Amino acid sequence: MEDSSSEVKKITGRPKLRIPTLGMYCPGCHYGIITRIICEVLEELGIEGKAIGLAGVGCSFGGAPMTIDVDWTSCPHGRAPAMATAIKRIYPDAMVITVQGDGDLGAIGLGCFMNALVRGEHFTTIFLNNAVYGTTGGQMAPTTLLGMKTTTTPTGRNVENSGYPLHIPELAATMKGVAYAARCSVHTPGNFKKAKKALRTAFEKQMNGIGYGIVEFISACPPNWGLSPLECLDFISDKMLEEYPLGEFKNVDQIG
Amino acid sequence: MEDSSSEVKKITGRPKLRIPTLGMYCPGCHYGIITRIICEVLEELGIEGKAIGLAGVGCSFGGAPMTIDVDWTSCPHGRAPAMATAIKRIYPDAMVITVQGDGDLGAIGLGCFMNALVRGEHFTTIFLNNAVYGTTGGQMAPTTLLGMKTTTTPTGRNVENSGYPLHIPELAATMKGVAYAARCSVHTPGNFKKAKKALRTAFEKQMNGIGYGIVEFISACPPNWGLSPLECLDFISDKMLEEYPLGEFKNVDQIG
Amino acid sequence: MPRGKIEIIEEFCKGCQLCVHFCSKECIEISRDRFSPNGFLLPEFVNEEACIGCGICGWMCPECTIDVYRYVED
Amino acid sequence: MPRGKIEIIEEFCKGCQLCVHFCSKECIEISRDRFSPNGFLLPEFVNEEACIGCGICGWMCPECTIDVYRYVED
Amino acid sequence: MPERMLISGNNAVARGAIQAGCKYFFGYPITPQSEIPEFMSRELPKIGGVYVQSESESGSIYMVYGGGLTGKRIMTSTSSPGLSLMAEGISYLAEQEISAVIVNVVRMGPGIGTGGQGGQTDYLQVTKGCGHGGYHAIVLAPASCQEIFDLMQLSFHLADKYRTPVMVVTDFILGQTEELVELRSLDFGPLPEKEWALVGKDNRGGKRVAHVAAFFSYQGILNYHMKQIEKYAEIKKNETRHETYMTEDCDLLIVAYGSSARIARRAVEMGRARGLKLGLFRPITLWPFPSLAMEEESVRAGRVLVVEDSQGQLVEDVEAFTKGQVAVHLLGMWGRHNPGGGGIIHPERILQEVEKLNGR
Amino acid sequence: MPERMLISGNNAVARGAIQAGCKYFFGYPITPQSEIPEFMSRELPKIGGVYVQSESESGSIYMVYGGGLTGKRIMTSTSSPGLSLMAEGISYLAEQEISAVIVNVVRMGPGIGTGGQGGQTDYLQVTKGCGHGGYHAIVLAPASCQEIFDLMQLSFHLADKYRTPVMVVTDFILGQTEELVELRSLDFGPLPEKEWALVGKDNRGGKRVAHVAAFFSYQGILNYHMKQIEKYAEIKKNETRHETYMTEDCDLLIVAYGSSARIARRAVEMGRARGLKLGLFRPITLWPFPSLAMEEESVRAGRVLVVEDSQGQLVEDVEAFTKGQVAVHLLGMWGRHNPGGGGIIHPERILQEVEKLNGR
Amino acid sequence: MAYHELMIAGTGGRGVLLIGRLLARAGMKQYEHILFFPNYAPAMRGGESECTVILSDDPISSPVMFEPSYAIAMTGSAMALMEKRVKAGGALMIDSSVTSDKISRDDIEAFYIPASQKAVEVGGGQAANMVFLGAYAANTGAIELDFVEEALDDMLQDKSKDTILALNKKAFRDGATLMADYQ
Amino acid sequence: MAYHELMIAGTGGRGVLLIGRLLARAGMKQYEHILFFPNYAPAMRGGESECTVILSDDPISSPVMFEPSYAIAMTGSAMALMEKRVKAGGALMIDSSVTSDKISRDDIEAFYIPASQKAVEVGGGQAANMVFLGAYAANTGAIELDFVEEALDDMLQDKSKDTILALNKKAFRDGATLMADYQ
Ligand SMILES: Cc1ncc(C[n+]2csc(CCOP(=O)(O)OP(=O)(O)O)c2C)c(N)n1
Ligand SMILES: Cc1ncc(C[n+]2csc(CCOP(=O)(O)OP(=O)(O)O)c2C)c(N)n1
Ligand code: SF4
Ligand code: SF4
Ligand code: SF4
Ligand code: SF4
Repeated sequence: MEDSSSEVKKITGRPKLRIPTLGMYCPGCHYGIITRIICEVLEELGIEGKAIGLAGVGCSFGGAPMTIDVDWTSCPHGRAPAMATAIKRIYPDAMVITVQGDGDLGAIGLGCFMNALVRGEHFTTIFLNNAVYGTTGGQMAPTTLLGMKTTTTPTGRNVENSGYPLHIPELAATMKGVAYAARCSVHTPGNFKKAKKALRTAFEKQMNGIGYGIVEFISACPPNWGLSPLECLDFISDKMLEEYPLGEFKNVDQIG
Repeated sequence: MEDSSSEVKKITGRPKLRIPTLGMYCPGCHYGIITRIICEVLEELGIEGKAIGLAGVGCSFGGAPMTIDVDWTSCPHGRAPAMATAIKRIYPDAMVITVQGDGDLGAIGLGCFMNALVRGEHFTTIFLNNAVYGTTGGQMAPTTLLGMKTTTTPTGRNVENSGYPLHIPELAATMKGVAYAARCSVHTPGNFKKAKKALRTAFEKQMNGIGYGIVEFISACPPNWGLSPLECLDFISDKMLEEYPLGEFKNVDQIG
Repeated sequence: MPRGKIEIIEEFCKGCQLCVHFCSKECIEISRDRFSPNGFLLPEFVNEEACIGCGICGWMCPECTIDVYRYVED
Repeated sequence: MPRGKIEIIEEFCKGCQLCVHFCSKECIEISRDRFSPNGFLLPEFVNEEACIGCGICGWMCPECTIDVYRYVED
Repeated sequence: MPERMLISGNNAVARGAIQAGCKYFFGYPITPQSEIPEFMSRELPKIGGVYVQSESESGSIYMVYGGGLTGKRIMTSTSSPGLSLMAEGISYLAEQEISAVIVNVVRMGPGIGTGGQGGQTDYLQVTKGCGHGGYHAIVLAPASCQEIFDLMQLSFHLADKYRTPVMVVTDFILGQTEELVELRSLDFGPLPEKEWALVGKDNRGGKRVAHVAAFFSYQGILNYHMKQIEKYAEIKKNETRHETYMTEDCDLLIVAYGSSARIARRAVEMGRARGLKLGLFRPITLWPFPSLAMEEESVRAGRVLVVEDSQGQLVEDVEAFTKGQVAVHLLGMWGRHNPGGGGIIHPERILQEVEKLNGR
Repeated sequence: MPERMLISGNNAVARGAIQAGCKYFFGYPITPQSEIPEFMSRELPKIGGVYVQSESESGSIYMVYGGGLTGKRIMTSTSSPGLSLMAEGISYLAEQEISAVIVNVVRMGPGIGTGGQGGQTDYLQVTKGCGHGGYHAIVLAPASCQEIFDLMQLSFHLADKYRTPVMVVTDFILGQTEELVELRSLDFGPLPEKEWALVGKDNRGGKRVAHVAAFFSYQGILNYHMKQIEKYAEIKKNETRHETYMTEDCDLLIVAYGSSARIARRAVEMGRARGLKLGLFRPITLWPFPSLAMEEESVRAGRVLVVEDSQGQLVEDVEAFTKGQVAVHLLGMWGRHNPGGGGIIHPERILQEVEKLNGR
Repeated sequence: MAYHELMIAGTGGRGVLLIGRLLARAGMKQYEHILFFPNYAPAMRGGESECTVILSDDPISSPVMFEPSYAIAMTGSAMALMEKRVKAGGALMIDSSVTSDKISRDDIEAFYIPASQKAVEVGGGQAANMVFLGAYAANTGAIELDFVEEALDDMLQDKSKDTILALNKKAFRDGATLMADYQ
Repeated sequence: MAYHELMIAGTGGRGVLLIGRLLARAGMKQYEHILFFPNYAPAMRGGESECTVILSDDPISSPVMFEPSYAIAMTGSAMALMEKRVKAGGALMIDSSVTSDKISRDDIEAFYIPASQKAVEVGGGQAANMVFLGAYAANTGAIELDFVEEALDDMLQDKSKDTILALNKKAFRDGATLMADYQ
């Protein structure tokens, strides 16, 4: 074995933009991995200095601003798109990025979100889909799988009471003002790489003034799924991806 | 000419459900014609006794309840779907009907509307698209045509500031919980007939417990379009129908 | 050719002239001097001979204020 | 075959074991008796020989608390 | 003798509502009240009721509005930011005279606040018009799990009796605290028929009802408001509630509601043990406020110490209602034990304040 | 000498804002204020500004929140039900100390209210916490088109000076009335830099700012509130404003704000002409309320008549602040001329009330 | 000191507010202080609508008044209403082409003007309001006719077609004439 | 009259609230009045978390107390905190497997229990809380061990697997033993 003095090259570690502090997420939460992706893509595109982040209410409310070293504000529950609208309209050159959970964007914020798309705003949304309300202790989200037990669907979500799981990027893709809409996951190294590429493309749509972009991240929530971090990985590949196919639903260089 | 004593048969007149009172709408407003359609279809299906109407904020806020002789409530701006949800959940046998304008449903109420669709509620929506905010004096609505001048788009609506016109039934058709979605108009006798049929079908989806139905009515707003009632008819056929094609976008006997 | 007639309940009329427009037989005209209490010029059934009682003016009247009759052939 | 090594900054570790799971060379194991200040069992880099410095454990660590190095062949 | 159960205040809210015959719940998760919708989602389906998870608190309140129009007993629960989102809806409920119960498990505000911490920062909002138009809602402020269970039953009765929204206000401490509760059923007497309920013409002999704003005629507005003014006078006359503890001979009257009243009561006990002449006045209805009773007790005691876990909101009313006749002191949120796991005003701290006032 | 123009109160709101350098407006139509967004949609693009028609008033307030974070001068306007929808947002603005101006052209409430009619029914809401958490916003109540134009300029200054939301409250009458306004530009002195503004790290030498709730640490909450309490004290000390008219020798003090104060002023004129010793006290800031000045004037006059076009909201504060030292009478909305085209309290009606009080 | 107050009442859509606003604009050329207050009906279109115009050389304190000294009633219901409110010694102007009723008070002057009829003759039923304004100006001398026409140009020029403008002016002038030979 | 008060402090996710709730449930079998108050940290997971349990035969007025007579600190930071608050003459129990610090006060008793370590031995790092509860019960006699196990059955039976249940009971008993031979 070579003595440790021999020369080494750093392959990876904490990204420059990842503030060295204990993350606010639970053990095994994928939000931490997504945080890394955001940091790396911002660095690679060299846009961290123009970035203004808006965190919705959810685990990323404090989680994102406290760990990613760019300008941030947290937002009232579901309202990040309205706040982003104003900021982008006032500073068209800024890179305006919202980070929202599936309850934040898909339930209370669905109207705010859809109206931003109707107006054809030009910011980028990172949509975190963990199929539950994490922060508040695992209640049903619009993205909860049919049959999935949560604290407000004790016998599992059913269509009669709660309808069907909500597919956000597919919905966004139907709106004329949207330039990019994709879904990805970070539950394997391969998907990690694809996710980075997707986010990069979404950011580029904004940088190049083409239009709105959204990337959904399928994300594990161990405590509220009642699974260990490792069991969560299987739940994602077996259950989540069945309901939520990965891929690009829209990718245009000219909206309309 | 025969003397008036000779026998006559009544072809049409004020529908039974049309309360004999001065309508609250402006001269030439199509809401009056749509009111007739609602009355006639309710009568023909014999469901007026089970009908509970909810009028959104807009010209139909008082207009519908004051002229159609069934149970009614008016609703806060954009919130009819939430109120209808509760009523239908509590009285599954009632015929629950919301009447909403394009600002009411398409702007302030878009989230409330979309969430009702996500939950897969079982009521019926009559969506009035006159491309403006009528009651408040002709401001831009999400449905305003590109280039159309309104009191808040003095130089005409443009994509940069206000995005693209919103197509509600097309949007609704993408949601799994929706059984019926169509667009019609009443600017000619022929379309009047088709509109009746569409509304009838939508009501039947609710009667037969199949699911949610929505019918959009293209409607003239003479004072806010700055056109005479007759000029409005041409505006509809020349401009409105170009952006808003008529027809059924979804018609299923089983949701999912 | 069926024959018909109409009755306009004037108190509810708003003078929008849709009835005039949609009557293919030109049976209805707007008066030059008769006003509703709100100051709208009133439509008048001026051409009974031509009326076929098709009902269209009735359906298209936003105020539902036209009764349409057809004479029963005997 | 490249060779590598990792360093785990323990104060930020939450013991989720993702690094253990994703290391295809089984270089990382969870300790039976070493706890983080918050009471999580700590992962340990137990198999340096096998490490190829692929970087995967580093990427997949939610806390970004693993530094991965590769030895420069000379 | 009814069963005694160890349940939290949030649990008591839900059980009290069901005890009162409420079978329809519309709500949205928010700390520290999520146990209420969670309980309802489990229990209501079992009794043929309906739990709908709204998309937001505004969704909740408009569902409550629609539900209330059916004439059934319905409710929602939320916490501070959620209550703000209900402001317009509550104003509509008041305007349309809809019977409904709204529970606010207060969290420290403003803004995002902190779900995981005590705080009584919504006094102004719940009593003075969180919504527009200057309406009033009855506001009940229980101080124990048992009282929560009992007042939930009362709240539905009052909502029906006066056709008004009723708010029940607790907080993090009361919502999370678990105590033994006697699951007793309370009867408050008969109520008027709801012939105004939307049930479809067929169920009303062909006669329809239409709930449209009274406001299309100018006269309508005035009639409406005159009626409300009378109604509010009625409520003040009949429903004002409060509780006193050891006030007979006290020379310092502590005024507090909800969890602070519980803590103050302990301070009174500890103080009395040390020979301090302390008494407690606890408003149970925050609106209508027991102003006359409080004025009396205050004047008798000669000195008042308001204890509230906020910046000083209740104290404004106490000053207004005591009309400058007595010195009114305040121990506000700065009395919290900080830093650390607390953020709570402890009984010991209240006694310190008393000693200070006593100049020791 | 600046130009004199015949403009409505709503128009004066918009022109005053632009005069103050506001280039960003986020709003939603609602009677009786739609002339404001309409004007902004015409004028702002001409000066390189931005008009965004939000999807709703909640949309507006969160856009204002985002806009405020950029450090620019931004505003929205609405009417009562719309203000209710802003409740949560305003609470966040206060928590995060965002400078913003919110105009409420009050319509008769509660519920849907009536856009096409006068009314001052939002006093409680605007002064006591339409949102949760017990924050305060500065509330200005102009009474003429000129004063609207001037106070709009002041409102932006105060918003920046204290990092707080400021509300300007008018109503149907003031919003629709057209008067000759001198388009003068007011200077209120220098203001602190906004180094907290979100502009991206590059524009701040690589140092970032992050606006996250202060509330993750318990200590944070207390520090936050202590700072607010100080700030509020500052504002009370510096910014309390009122106006008196003929109070020196009056034996009946009329207290009224906004349009009612205009009407009451006419009543004072007419009354004085008849030899009645009437005076007028007009609060210009509703929060902070000029309580001491009002107490003084009231005690001097000996009798108070509150005139407000509502169920009686301002009167509660007048009673509280006069501490039972003088008789406080109220002419509320029942003083409106009804039925008919009116729904307005006319000067003649106020005089009737005065005569009644004088026992004639 | 010159002072005129006028209240105009009718239904929405008939141009009640337009002539009020017009008179106020014209007044700027002749008076130190102007007040225009439009008081229109709730949400509903075609509802009652009224406005107040005050032209004065002294400051104007109240925007509203209970008893105007002069009123124009463009509909039957407005007439009934205004008859109750006009100050004793004041005047009320009525559209005799929409109502045949007469007022019963004898302590105020009444002018029955066939405004709508005249407007139709001029070629636009909607110009009845201008006929009234012309009649009012002629009757009270409160405002120079030319000032009104200039104000009309300022207000409508870029908004509406010249024909409309001309039509309105004609209706205005004819109104003045109607009043001139009124008995 | 029998009276016991206990404050348990640690970080979220370690089962601080669970044992508090468990003790309260068990207490029902032995006391007239029970109060359990969980005071957990804001939004953020893994934040500070503490709870109070009062077992008493008299009514309990306040749900909160500043100075508990007995406290359990499951983390290092919790120990620092609780050392400040425990009543003089009271006791503080500490997890010696997560911190090697010792308290400096000498007017309270301190018990250093290797709870986490023991839990791992038993087979579940998460059962450290049960070890503490066992130790507390053994040390104070505030509650019958059997009552706790019965309460545990009631609470977890249908929720979790028997193995988990058994593991928790073992941790609980071992905690009691740990205390027994504590010196
Ligand atoms: C107006 C309002 N309602 C409710 C809440 C409580 N709340 C905080 S986070 C949250 C849900 C977050 O779920 P999601 O968006 O899925 O994000 P996650 O926590 O799963 O990351 C809720 C309902 C709030 N803070 N504000
Ligand atoms: C919360 C709220 N915001 C705004 C309004 C004012 N308002 C009344 S109707 C209306 C728009 C109605 O437009 P639309 O829905 O298109 O119906 P229309 O009037 O065209 O029939 C608005 C904004 C209101 N009543 N409530
Ligand atoms: S609750 Fe779920 S989403 Fe939130 S931090 Fe924990 S694991 Fe992540
Ligand atoms: S404003 Fe438009 S929509 Fe409203 S009644 Fe008039 S014509 Fe109809
Ligand atoms: S269509 Fe009806 S309202 Fe219109 S003019 Fe004819 S009768 Fe009158
Ligand atoms: S992945 Fe990171 S946090 Fe998880 S155990 Fe490994 S080092 Fe610790």
